[in-house]
Amino acid sequence: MHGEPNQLKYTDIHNDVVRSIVETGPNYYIALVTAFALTLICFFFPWFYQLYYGIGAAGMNHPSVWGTYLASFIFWIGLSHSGTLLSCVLHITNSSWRKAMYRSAEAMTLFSLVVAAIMVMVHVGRPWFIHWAAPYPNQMEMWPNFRSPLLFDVMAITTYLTGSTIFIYMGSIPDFAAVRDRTRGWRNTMYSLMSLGWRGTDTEWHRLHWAYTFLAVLIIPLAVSVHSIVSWDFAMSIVPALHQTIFAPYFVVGAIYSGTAGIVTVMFVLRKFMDFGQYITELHFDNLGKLLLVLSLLWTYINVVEVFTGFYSGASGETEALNYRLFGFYAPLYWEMITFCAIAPLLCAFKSFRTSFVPMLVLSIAINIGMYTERFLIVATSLSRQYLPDAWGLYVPSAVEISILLGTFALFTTLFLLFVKVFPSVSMYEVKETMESPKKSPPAASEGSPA
Amino acid sequence: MPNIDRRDFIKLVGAGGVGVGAGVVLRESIKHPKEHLIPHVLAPEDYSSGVATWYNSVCSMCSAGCGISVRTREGRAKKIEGNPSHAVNQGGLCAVGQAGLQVLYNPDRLTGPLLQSANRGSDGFTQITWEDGLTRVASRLDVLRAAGRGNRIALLTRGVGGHLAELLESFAEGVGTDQLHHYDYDHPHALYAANERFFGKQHLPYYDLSNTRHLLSFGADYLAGWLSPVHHSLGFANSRHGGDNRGYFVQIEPRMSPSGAAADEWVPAKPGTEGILALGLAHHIVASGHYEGEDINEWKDVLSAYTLEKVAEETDVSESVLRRLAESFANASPSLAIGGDGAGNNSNGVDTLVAINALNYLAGNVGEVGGVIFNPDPAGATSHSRQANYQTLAQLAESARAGEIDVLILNDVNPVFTMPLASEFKAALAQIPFIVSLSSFIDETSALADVILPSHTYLESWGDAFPEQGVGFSIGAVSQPVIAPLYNTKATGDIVLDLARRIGKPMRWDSTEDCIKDGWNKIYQESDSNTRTESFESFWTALLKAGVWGKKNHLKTDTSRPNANTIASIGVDAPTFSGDAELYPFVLQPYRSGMHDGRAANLPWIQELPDAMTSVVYGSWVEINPKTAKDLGLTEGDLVDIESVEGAVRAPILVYPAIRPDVIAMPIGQGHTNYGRYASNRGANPLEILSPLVDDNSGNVASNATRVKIVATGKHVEIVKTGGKSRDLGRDIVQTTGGDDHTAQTNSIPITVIPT
Amino acid sequence: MNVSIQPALKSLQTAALIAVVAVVGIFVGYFIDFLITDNPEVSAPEQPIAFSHKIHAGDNEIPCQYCHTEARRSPSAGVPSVNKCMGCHNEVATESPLIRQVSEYWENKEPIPWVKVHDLPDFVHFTHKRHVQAGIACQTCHGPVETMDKISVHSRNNDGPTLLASTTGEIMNSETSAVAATQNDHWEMGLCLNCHKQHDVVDGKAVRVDDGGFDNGLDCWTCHK
Amino acid sequence: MSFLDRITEGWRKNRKPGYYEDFDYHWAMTIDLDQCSGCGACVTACQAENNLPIVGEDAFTKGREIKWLRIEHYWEGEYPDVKLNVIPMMCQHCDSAPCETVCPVSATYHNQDGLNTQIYNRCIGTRSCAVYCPYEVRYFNYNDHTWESPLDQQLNPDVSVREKGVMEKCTFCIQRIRQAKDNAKDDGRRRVRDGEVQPACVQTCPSKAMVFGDRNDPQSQVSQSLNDPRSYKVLDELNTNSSVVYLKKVEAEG
Repeated sequence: MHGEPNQLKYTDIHNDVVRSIVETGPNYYIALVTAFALTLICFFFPWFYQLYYGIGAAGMNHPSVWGTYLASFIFWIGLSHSGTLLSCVLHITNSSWRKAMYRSAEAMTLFSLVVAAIMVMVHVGRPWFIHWAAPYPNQMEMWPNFRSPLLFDVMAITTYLTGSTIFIYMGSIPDFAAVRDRTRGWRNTMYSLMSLGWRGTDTEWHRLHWAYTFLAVLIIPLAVSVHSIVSWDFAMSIVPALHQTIFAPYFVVGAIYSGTAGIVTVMFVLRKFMDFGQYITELHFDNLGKLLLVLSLLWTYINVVEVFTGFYSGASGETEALNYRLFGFYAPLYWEMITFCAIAPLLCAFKSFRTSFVPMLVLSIAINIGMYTERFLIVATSLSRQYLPDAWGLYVPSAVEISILLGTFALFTTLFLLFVKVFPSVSMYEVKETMESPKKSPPAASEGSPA
Repeated sequence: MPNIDRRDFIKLVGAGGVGVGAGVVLRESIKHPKEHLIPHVLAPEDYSSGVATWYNSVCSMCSAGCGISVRTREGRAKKIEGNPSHAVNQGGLCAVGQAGLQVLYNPDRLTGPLLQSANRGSDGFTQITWEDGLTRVASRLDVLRAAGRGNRIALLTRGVGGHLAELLESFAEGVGTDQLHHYDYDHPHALYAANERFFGKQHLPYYDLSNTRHLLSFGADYLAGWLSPVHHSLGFANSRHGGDNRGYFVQIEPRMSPSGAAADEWVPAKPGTEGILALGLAHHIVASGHYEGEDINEWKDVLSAYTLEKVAEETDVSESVLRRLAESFANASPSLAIGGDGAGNNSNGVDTLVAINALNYLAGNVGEVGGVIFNPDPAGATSHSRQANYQTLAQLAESARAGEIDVLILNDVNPVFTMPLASEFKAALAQIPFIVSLSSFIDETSALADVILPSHTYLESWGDAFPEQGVGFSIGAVSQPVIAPLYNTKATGDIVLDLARRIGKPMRWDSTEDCIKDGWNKIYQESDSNTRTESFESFWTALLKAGVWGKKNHLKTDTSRPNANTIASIGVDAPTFSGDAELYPFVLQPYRSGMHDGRAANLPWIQELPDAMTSVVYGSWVEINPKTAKDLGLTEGDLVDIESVEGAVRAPILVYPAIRPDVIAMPIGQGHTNYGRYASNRGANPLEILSPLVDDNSGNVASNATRVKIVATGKHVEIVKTGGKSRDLGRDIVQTTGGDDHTAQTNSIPITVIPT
Repeated sequence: MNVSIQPALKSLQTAALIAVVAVVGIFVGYFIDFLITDNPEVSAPEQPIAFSHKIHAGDNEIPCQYCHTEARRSPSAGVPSVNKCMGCHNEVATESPLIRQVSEYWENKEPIPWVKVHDLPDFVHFTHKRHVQAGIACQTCHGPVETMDKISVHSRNNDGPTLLASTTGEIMNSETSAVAATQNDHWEMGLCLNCHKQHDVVDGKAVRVDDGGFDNGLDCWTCHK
Repeated sequence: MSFLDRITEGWRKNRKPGYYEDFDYHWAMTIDLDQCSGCGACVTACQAENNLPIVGEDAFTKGREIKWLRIEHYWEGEYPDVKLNVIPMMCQHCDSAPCETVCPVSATYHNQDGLNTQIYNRCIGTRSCAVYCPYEVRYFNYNDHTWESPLDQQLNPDVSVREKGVMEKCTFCIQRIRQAKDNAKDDGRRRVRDGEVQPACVQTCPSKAMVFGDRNDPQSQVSQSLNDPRSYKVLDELNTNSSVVYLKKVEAEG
């Protein structure tokens, strides 16, 4: 390891980051090709089969008409949360430790959202007509149904996707410029275009900071609303155990929780394989560990409340749904979720745990498995135990569904692997801000301005 | 503008070309494919494309004879509905009746005559021409007839009523055989025998459910299969709608049937003791002074043995329940007791049904509105005298084995499926040198034929029906073709007429239509000349249009009194069962499910119709009491062998809350081995393992008298059913109200009441 | 150090041009196909017998419903039976080669396999009966069939409010008739909706109003069921 | 009508009781559970009339049957005091239907006859309506269904055959309702007579347990039946304002 970050020179940062973009070892290609092949085999081929055959390729039935596709959708939306949201909150609160990791966190947001949007396409029965959910004038004189929570969802996700894209792009402009200045050939052309002619003048810096902060403030309520709206897809129904006021905060907390865990995973990977040891340090893991602890307590609290409300309601539908979730067919999954998401994160109370990388990685993966289970349970248990007992059913995912679920991870990985070769995955200029200014020898002009 | 060099130019041209090509392909691909508009050459008179035409006809899916209206569009039958003006069903129709369309459009239908060119029972059927087929059959028949050995020809047909029965009769006469048998598995032989013994009439009377206030049903599943289920449903509904006089329905049977579920009270008496129970009630009625007839002493004598204590012990029904039932039955007016199915299919079946007749007599229900009403003689022929019971078929098999049958003609009948294995019927058929089948389908029996001359379905051919269980007065209906024949098939009647011509014994009709018309001409001639239409042709047109004909000739005053001998002969023995009670602890009750006797199993709609009680589709199951299941350590879906002395069938367990612990039940209908793609190799046929225990009084097999044991196989299958959890969990989904509430009901919906 | 975006843009010009050309090409191809196949001369499918509506409905002024008798009493307008053709052509133009073809079909008792020109998707349940009875001229949707030798999908009618032969044979114009000729080429939902919004049924006839409202067949189940 | 007006109209429609009194019809059905024997004739009638697919055994095993009308079974008590209560369950055509609000493309909405519509060709298959429906009477086409020739010749030409990815449900036999309206217009009548239109299930019911008609007409059979003291709605506590009303089963004393 190269030691503490403040012993780094500005040049080192540039070199490290540009190297990570320009120099591509065979390992990267192996990883990329593998990920892409897996995406094709696990995601696209089953999906094409499903398009041809119908949703029947999945395991859904009557009455469990929703399945893992929707669970995956919520999961990826949830994963998307921490990225931009966390980045915004930390930006506004001026937490300097965020700066090394926020770029990859935001990328995670972006790609999770993309995957989530694709999951919507996978989920619906006739994706070739999905554009009907968008409001546009047409000869049929038909508009979408503005009362539908699903339509809110479409709107919210599109907005969030747009916001996140602008946010990550804007934050990267100075870094693009930096890369532009250190590359030539087609890369130079590309980064010239992407940096939009950034020169690093004071005015530009001023405007960037202003706009960046403005966007950050704007995105926080947006992010909260997106997952609230996702929760409304369920909470606005009258299905027992779904029709609950607590659902919006539950989903938001769950989203941030799983997203934070996701960041831990991604940071570990970056640190390990991209050689970013100087930038992503124990400090980051320590802080994220604290955050995980707080979120897990919040999440547990909401779960306890949910169980209590169901128990206390005395309504046959609610108690049966609760009983089914806790002790029914899917009960092992429920207790797995409790173990992973409520009990295991308590380890974060120990500093020694928070600052050790591999245990944190294991924990973060466990949390996300638990959180996926949570989403699956929300969909599966509630739908199979509704009002009319004679219409109760059972839902077990099919091979196609499981394959597509795994394929989404491959898809995400592919996108992320492409990302790290295009975007500087650590924000150079912001990392520099956290460093002490070099007093004696300011960087030569040829090294460029702080950008 | 950038400098475009040669290379760039080629790139541009290439891109443009690909783009244009893609555009053309795109537009071509979204175009609609070419379709044709095929007009008529000569449009039929009543045809209008896009407008439905309705034809009235008669349902032939069972023997109830419901009137149907068939909706046709562009010359294709689209939907079968009940004929609202037909007195039997008044617009209603059961599931099987509606699925008749799938008999017509069944993908497994035979499209032309077939000749078995390989071994019998194999798939070696080859297409032949009608000429070829008819010649082959006629030559065989002709040889026998000419040699005066016509009796070596046997005819076995599905129960056919009306003038078609006459036609077959005439054919049998022509070829010189008396071996003409109509065969329906569920023909109520016991009921005929009991009525003959008690009332002196071998007829089915009309059971007036509609007006009765108290119904005791001994095993008769009157809503789902017994005699005329649709008509009984109407009567049931009408009785239920009586406001203050709402009818009270009691079902006495060991396994709850749909009628039992619909009843107000279900009494699980021991199997086979229904008659004893009836006599117990009769005893109480006589003993408590409810009956005051002249022959009271004779009744007292014959019933003395049936005290309530003794009956309670034998039937496993508590004395208080018996007393209450007897009291309410005697006090309600009118009341009605019916018996059949389960109660009639025991070793003491006829005695049981006689006891039930006696109960009706003692309660004063005979010949009364809301009781047992005698139908006038049907206007057309009925087939009962020709109906083959188990003994007749066993006899036929015996003759076949003895080499006394040379030719067997089968018409749409499947005894190989419905006869117990113990009868060795299938093996007997193998001894017959030449078998010809007129079925529309290959089934287990016609698969054994040498020649198959496929007949039309009932929707393509002429026929008529005079439902015998009737409505209390004379009724009849003509079955007319509603669609031009789909395939190269012929009407049964026409095939028979053709054969008769070929063997030099032409009948007096040219065609089936001719025969039916001729028959109706007689009815027309016999009708009251004051009220009838001016010509037969106008009568005929009106008949086809209305789809039904009726004559108000109620037999109101007829009160058949049993004589002293009849009374003295009343008595029900304890039922006997085949198989040792120790080794075979359970009594098997094969019951009729939605598939009728199995003939509807090849209709996908019926396969996909969830069972009325269990919501099972596509398969067989074994119903078993929860307690028994627990004792045996079995749960739903456990595959078991049901073993009787005669053999075993394999089916999964279904825990059924409403069945006696000492009884298990299986639905009839599945277990076909060769009956088209929808029925073959699906489920099990419980009839196979029945013991050939015959009730001598009816000559029919006592199908509820076989003892079995359950042998677990250790395997487990998923029973395919539509329901989830069949418990309400206090959610008040089906709400009920006490006896008082319903009396306030005044806005009852009028249902056409059949005048009696 | 050049930080301007211009050089990068320049170097991309060729690639961008290729992309633009390809995309434009798709539109061009689509349009070319449209031009070729949507020309009435081409798009009108070859019929088994070269029947001319111009001769029958135009020159000889035979009312539409003389042959398409079902139109006023059935959802489908119906194609006349071969018998109907022979009804006249037993006497009329019996020697014409085309009529010979017809009588050949008649003698063989074979139907004439006409090719369908106007087609609605299977999920649209249009009824001729109601529209004909409301006094809407056939030409409103089918275009000036009486001028066509060959029926084509694209019965473009760009002549403005033309005189329309009504279903009963009398002539009415767009002022008196409820419905003006449509200029909409495509039988798409918008075409139906436009008309339904602008018209109401008074005494069984379609009458032009400003806002037909929801009652007037704007319920989706009017056509889709 | 301005955009705003349309929105307010939409709100009014969902809020105001008796909204449908302004219109010609408000279709409703009553089912007398005291007369229903659960025989299943209605199930087959529905299947025949509405082109419901023959899904096959596999689909049943997976729970993918399509039965717009099904019979639900509820056992009560244990042997020997055991009872079976059956109830036909189909789309209740709720006036405050949860499914209508959730469809993002308005493929299901309430029409002016008080019917809960389902427009197959508009449906994109989110299946959310099926989740929102407390009666679970919406059925999804998990794949394209085929009718083995010549079974396809039975298909009702007045009803669309649904493709994969589309939700479907009971329509109260809208094709029959429209046909009846059409006939009324032919006869120069403004209204359909009571009893002139019957959905396939009502028509075929052997025990005449079902009554269908116009609730706006106080003289109609169904209006009278709705006033029966035994009438109740399933899951009424959810305030769905359903148009299918059941009459309680009577538990008489022997």
